[in-house]
Amino acid sequence: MTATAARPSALDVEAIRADFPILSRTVRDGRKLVYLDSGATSQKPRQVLDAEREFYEQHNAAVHRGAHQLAEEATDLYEGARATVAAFIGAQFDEIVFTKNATEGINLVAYSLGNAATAGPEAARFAVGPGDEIVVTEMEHHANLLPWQQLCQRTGATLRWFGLTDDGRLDLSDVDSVITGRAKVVALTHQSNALGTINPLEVISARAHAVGALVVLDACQSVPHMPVDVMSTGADFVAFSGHKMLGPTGVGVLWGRRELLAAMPPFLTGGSMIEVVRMEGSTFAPPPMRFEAGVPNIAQAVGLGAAVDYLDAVGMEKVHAHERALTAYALDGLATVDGLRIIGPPTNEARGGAVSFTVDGIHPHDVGQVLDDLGVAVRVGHHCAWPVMRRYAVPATTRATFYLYNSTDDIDALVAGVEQAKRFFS
Amino acid sequence: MTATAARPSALDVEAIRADFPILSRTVRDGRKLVYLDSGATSQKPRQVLDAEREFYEQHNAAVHRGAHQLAEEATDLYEGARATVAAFIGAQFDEIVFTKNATEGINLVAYSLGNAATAGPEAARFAVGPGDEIVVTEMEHHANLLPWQQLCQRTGATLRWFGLTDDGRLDLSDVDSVITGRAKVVALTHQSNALGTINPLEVISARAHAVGALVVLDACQSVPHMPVDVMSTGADFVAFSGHKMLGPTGVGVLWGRRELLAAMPPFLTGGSMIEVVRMEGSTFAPPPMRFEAGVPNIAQAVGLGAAVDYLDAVGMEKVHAHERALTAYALDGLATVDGLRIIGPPTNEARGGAVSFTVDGIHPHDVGQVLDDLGVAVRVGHHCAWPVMRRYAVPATTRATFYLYNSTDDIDALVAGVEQAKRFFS
Amino acid sequence: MQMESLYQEIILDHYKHPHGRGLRDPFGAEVHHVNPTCGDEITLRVQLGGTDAEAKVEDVSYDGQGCSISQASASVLYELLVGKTVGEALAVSEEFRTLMQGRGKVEPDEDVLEDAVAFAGVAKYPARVKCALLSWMAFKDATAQAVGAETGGTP
Amino acid sequence: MQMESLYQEIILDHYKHPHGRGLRDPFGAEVHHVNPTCGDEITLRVQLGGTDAEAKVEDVSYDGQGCSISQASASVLYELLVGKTVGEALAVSEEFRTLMQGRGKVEPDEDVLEDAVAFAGVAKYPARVKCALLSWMAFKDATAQAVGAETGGTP
Ligand SMILES: Cc1ncc(COP(=O)(O)O)c(C=O)c1O
Ligand SMILES: Cc1ncc(COP(=O)(O)O)c(C=O)c1O
Repeated sequence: MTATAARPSALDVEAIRADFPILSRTVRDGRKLVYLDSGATSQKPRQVLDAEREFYEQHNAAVHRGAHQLAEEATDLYEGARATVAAFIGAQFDEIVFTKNATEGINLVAYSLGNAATAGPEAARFAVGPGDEIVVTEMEHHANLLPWQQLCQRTGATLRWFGLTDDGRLDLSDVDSVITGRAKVVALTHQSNALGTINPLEVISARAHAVGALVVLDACQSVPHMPVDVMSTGADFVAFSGHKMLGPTGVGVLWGRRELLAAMPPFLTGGSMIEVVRMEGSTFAPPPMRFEAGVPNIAQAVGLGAAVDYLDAVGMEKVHAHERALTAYALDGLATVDGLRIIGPPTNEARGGAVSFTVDGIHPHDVGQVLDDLGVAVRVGHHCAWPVMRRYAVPATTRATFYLYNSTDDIDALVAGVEQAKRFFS
Repeated sequence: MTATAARPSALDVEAIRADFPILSRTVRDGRKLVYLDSGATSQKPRQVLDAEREFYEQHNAAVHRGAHQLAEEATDLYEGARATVAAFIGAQFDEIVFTKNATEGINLVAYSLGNAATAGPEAARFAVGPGDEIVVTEMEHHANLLPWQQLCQRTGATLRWFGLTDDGRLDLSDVDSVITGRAKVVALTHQSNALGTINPLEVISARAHAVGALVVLDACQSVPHMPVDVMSTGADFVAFSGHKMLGPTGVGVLWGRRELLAAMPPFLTGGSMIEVVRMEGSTFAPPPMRFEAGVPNIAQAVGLGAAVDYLDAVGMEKVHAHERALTAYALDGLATVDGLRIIGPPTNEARGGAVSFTVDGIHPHDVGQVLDDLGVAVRVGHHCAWPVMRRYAVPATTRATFYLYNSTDDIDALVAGVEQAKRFFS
Repeated sequence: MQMESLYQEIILDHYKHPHGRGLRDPFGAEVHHVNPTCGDEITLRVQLGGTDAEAKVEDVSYDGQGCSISQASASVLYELLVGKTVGEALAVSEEFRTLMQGRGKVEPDEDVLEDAVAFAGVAKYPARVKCALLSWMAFKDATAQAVGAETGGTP
Repeated sequence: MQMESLYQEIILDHYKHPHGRGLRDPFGAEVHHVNPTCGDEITLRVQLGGTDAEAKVEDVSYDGQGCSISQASASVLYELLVGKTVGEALAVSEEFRTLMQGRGKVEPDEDVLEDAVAFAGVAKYPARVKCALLSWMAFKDATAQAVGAETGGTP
């Protein structure tokens, strides 16, 4: 471990940590909390909690509906959050759909395509049926796998996928035979939550677009951790969750290219997404409203806007650099542990701060338990990416994930904890 | 207005109001806020905001996933909220599905039925197709109309509906010919958000069950305002929203009979709702998990639990009595205004606290604007029940809705405001 | 009352005594627009004297239901645009749209907007901006259709 | 460390030296159970000496992957239940389930549970309760199937 690794970046981690109330609590027998589970969900700074609370205490009303002052203010705050999120990822305002989480965003696309077959001539180009193919990868989170399995089941389309190499990368040796002319959708993750791998998007989206397929990007683990400009990802749709990027639970984002959203049939239907409603049939509002049925997660969107402001103020470049340094430090540290195997790219090349590993002779659950006892919160299990576990012939892994509030001390605690688990179970 | 009407109930409205920070703010030119738009969304007491904040500051983690202490605590709080909600409506713990709002809950049922055709033999009994009928009413909120219109469009089933009488009731003169042996679903509202009507559920659910149809109840305007025991509604599914019952935005509830939920195919798919996942296909967890894909709206569910605790402490019987008294007082007060027409039941019989009206010669938008200027927040428009407006040949209505924090003073302000609008536009 | 900044005398006048109301023949295009939040509707017809920007707006006729703002706005539109060239009329429409969406921060140009400056106060009430714009959006749409239809019809 | 209340010496012993592990013939029923949160799996077989409550549990054999808690729990199950009658075995299972789901507030009955009392500490770790119960649920399921299969097979 070099001196630069020990001071990984220009981020003032102490100052940042002071914004996160939960980081000063203790767990178990009065242990300091070492939170290395941000890949599952991030902690929230005071600024986000304050924004939500202020919304409720001063401006709470149903948006888009009332003519009274509170409704105006609530609408402004909600739509303001949309503008904030749009700017953050280089999108247009009306290309941002608020969902409840990334899972809903991906399901939205899958169901909208599924609905296209019966939604009239304008939607026909989106229809999916027998003979069509949907392409995913073996490293997808269940959220970007099951909606496509289900779409295939409903429509008779066929699911195909990219396999993985031994060092945790997509096997791109034969892109053209996986993405064929029958592909309608190519859905993949930007960064694997289980392996840490960052995928090369250009080669895949180039091929996808060449055959006329839509590209759906799961950005759950990229947008929170690095600057992402949706227009340069080559994707047609990008989904991510607010709770993984300092925002509240209960809010996610789906970005879609304007001309696609404008032509796609709705998914959830109900209030606020309509143009004209008659008992005999209804027409729908333009996006983004078309895809936001019912009273939305207003306070949560406002909270997410505050989270984006927080990340913007810190600077996504800096967040990314900090995490890269932490990841390098962690890979180095874990390499010193005998019998520890990294599941995923072993080097810091094209990889983010999700480090999965196994320890010879100790089940990940037991490793996690010892770590928990020491105050170190990691995740154990299949990380909602069960096919990855099968691919690497492990029942599960222990996974540490990093964020802007983590320091090298946290990683030292992790490495020491793994050593302790080894002693305990030896 | 009688003396009893002026002191409508045993509720200590002043003490209750003190729990709602927003009620002490002013609007426009320093006017006291008179909030009569709880039918759109309710305000939130400090207790709910505190519960959410405490969750984030002390226990925030992804539920059902981690082996660390925060994850345990978060899971306990989330599942505790489920138990609280279940007890509140007389349901079993595992019959409660958290959704993002009531709209999602109703869409869940509609999509799950739509998926049944391709979901294997166990689900076949739920399948909907050509020749089948879905029955709704002409007073449904768009949230309980469009999902069924769309299900019909996707599957070839036929939509039928109960019409309305001139005084705002369901026309039940010919129940058996509306709900025929072809009916698969009967979806209706417990209380109309546009008319205030409380529907007689027994006659409809008896007929529905006699022909083997499922009953879906939209309880958005009943569960927040009166004691509701789901088992005695005769419904098979009941949906409502947290934000209308003192809870946060971004959370709703779908209750379903256990044996139905257990046999129905999933709707949203992704993490946490699975049993086994393989690239080739997946199996699903039992309910309620089967219907909660992805990281859920954890803090919002916890907040809703706190809202239920708040309502329980006040007592739903008392809340209901208070609102009935306010409604009587409002109907009396509005009757004194010349040219004012109530849209909906004119008496306080089988009706809740949503009072819609028009004023001769003044568009509802203009009535609402004058009221807003006086600090009185009401809703104007079609209230997401456009067919109701057509039925009564009005472009829109002005609607006042009441909750436990409203007093007769608020209604006096409403009546005075309507008089002022008349003067202004005369 | 702040409300007087919204309900200017001119607006109330136009509301109570609308100009040009009622559907008339002949017309080059007819459109039907709806405000989905409140259910307000307008049917609007335009009759142009040709198909280029120099063509005259010969008539705008309309009917529908709506609040004072949307009704008055249609009446002012009729007064302002009939007799102008298509190019001028669309320029005025654009100016009006900018004013309405300016959240009260755009200075209205009285030379261009004439009576329509009375709507400046509406811009501060976001929920009402759509009311004010309903007829103007319908006009823009109808004009595009009328120009398109006549151009398309030319052999 | 609080953890020692979880990882009792007995548990670690059973984990390192599992009893009865490996799938054996003959068997009346075989089941496969999975813990969906962590992917742990068990295949478990039972061989009964008859179909009523008085019948003996002649063998329980199992294989699978899992953490120390789930592995040790299967081993203890083997020790405890083989040789008991079906009725007794199910009663012990029920007692164990009650202990596990008691959140650390149920006093274990050492006479009934013997070595399985060592799992009392697991009840305080909700995420691990499923690990401890995996083999017991599989046993209950397999036994029901074995009884059902044999009963169904009787003419
Ligand atoms: C009767 C009724 N049904 C359904 C809804 C939809 O609720 P939500 O928008 O919270 O999904 C509402 C409220 O908007 C309602 O009043
Ligand atoms: C890569 C990836 N995709 C999708 C998801 C699903 O996100 P959510 O559960 O917030 O919908 C997650 C996180 O759980 C993830 O890490």
